[in-house]
Amino acid sequence: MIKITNESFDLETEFKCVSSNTNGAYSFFLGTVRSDLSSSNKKIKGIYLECYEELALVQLKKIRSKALNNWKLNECLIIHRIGKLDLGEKIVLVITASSHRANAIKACEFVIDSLKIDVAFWKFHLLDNDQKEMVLQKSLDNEKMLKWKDIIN
Amino acid sequence: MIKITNESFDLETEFKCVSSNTNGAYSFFLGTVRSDLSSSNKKIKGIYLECYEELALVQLKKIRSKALNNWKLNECLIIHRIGKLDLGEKIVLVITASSHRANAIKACEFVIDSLKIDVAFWKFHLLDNDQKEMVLQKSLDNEKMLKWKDIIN
Amino acid sequence: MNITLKYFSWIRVKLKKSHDLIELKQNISFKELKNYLISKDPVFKEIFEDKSVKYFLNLSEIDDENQLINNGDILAFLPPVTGG
Amino acid sequence: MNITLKYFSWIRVKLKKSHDLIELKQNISFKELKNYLISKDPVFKEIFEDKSVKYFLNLSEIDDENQLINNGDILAFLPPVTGG
Repeated sequence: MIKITNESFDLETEFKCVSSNTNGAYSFFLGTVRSDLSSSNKKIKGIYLECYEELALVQLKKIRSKALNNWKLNECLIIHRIGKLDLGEKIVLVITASSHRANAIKACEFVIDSLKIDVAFWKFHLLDNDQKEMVLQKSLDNEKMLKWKDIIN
Repeated sequence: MIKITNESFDLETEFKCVSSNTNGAYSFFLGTVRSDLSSSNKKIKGIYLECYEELALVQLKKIRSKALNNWKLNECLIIHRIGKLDLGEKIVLVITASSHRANAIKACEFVIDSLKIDVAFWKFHLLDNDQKEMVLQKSLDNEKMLKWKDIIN
Repeated sequence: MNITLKYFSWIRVKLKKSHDLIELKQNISFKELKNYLISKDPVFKEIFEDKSVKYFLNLSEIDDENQLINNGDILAFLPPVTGG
Repeated sequence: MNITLKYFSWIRVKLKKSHDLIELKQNISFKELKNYLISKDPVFKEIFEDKSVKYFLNLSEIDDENQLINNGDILAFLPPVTGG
């Protein structure tokens, strides 16, 4: 289950989509719009998310397959918002479902780490004067991803 | 926020309890009643959760404090059910909230790993004939907990 | 003096009760209490021989057999936990 | 032949458009296309010199400069991604 959408989502509803009696453990990662500072140290008003949707869907499918296979998951759901988002709004949700917790937790971390550096989304801060400021990729995110190279085929 | 309850809970409602614009990352662990087999290889009907509530609250508070301090969390919510639960029902929810994802994810894993071996809950399988079968502690859970000893004060 | 014993999991099942209120003439140590309980009911021997059982006095784990038990204290018998 | 160019993030902002439809007389390699684009608009020089930009032809990343581009192909310009 992969969704790219400009609408918000309800956690209980999304959980029900992956819920089953064969699962005992679910790991969720939820990213939201944090009250951040712009490069000129002013509070942002929100964010804008740009996406190359056709490519992002292909990339998310690949990441999801890797997670399902490597950690023997029963399910994996990924939702990513696009467009204009206010402070506090949900950006991304990953849910992994497994019989036991260790696999669900590791797989969920892998999916969000991968998504951060391998999927065609771009974030902009929305500033007071309606201007957009590009958010830069974090080198830490790239380094974090290297950890997975030995684990994932 | 710590709750021990015999009622189910809604994920979106619980998320709202810890939600704030200062958080950008939330990690959830949700444990549910898995369709498991009894020691005599028969399908269980559900589980029964026994609890020493006064002690469990003290133990959960300690775990929560360690998580908050060690990973600089903004929030940490723990809910644990007690009593009789059907297959598929929610047992336990942990939500950790942080500015950045790495801390939220690690802290959430620490909380559920600790809860499994340090808090006064006992699980019983409910069998067809209304009998209860005690669930044994997993040695794997104890081993997993040892990993944290070097990290946590 | 009175102390409360609380039993959980298989110990509760084995003893067929969740708690006991016992009366003693004077303060005793945890070690003395163990001997006293075994003398009253030999099933306590089995419990005390199980090294996986933990004992909590007023919500704090007992780490010294000589710890004194006082009037009003609550002593809980905890088999390995299995929550989550 | 016709090919579509898609621009994202700072490249879209810099070029002030999200895509281009360009007409070419014959199939060319990615390398030849780069030179062609630079000859038309020097801002492409800056883009192609930025080693962090990735190029996707029909949703697959280009890993060989000599890869041929065909009629109807879609070539996307991707700065480092920042989703999640």
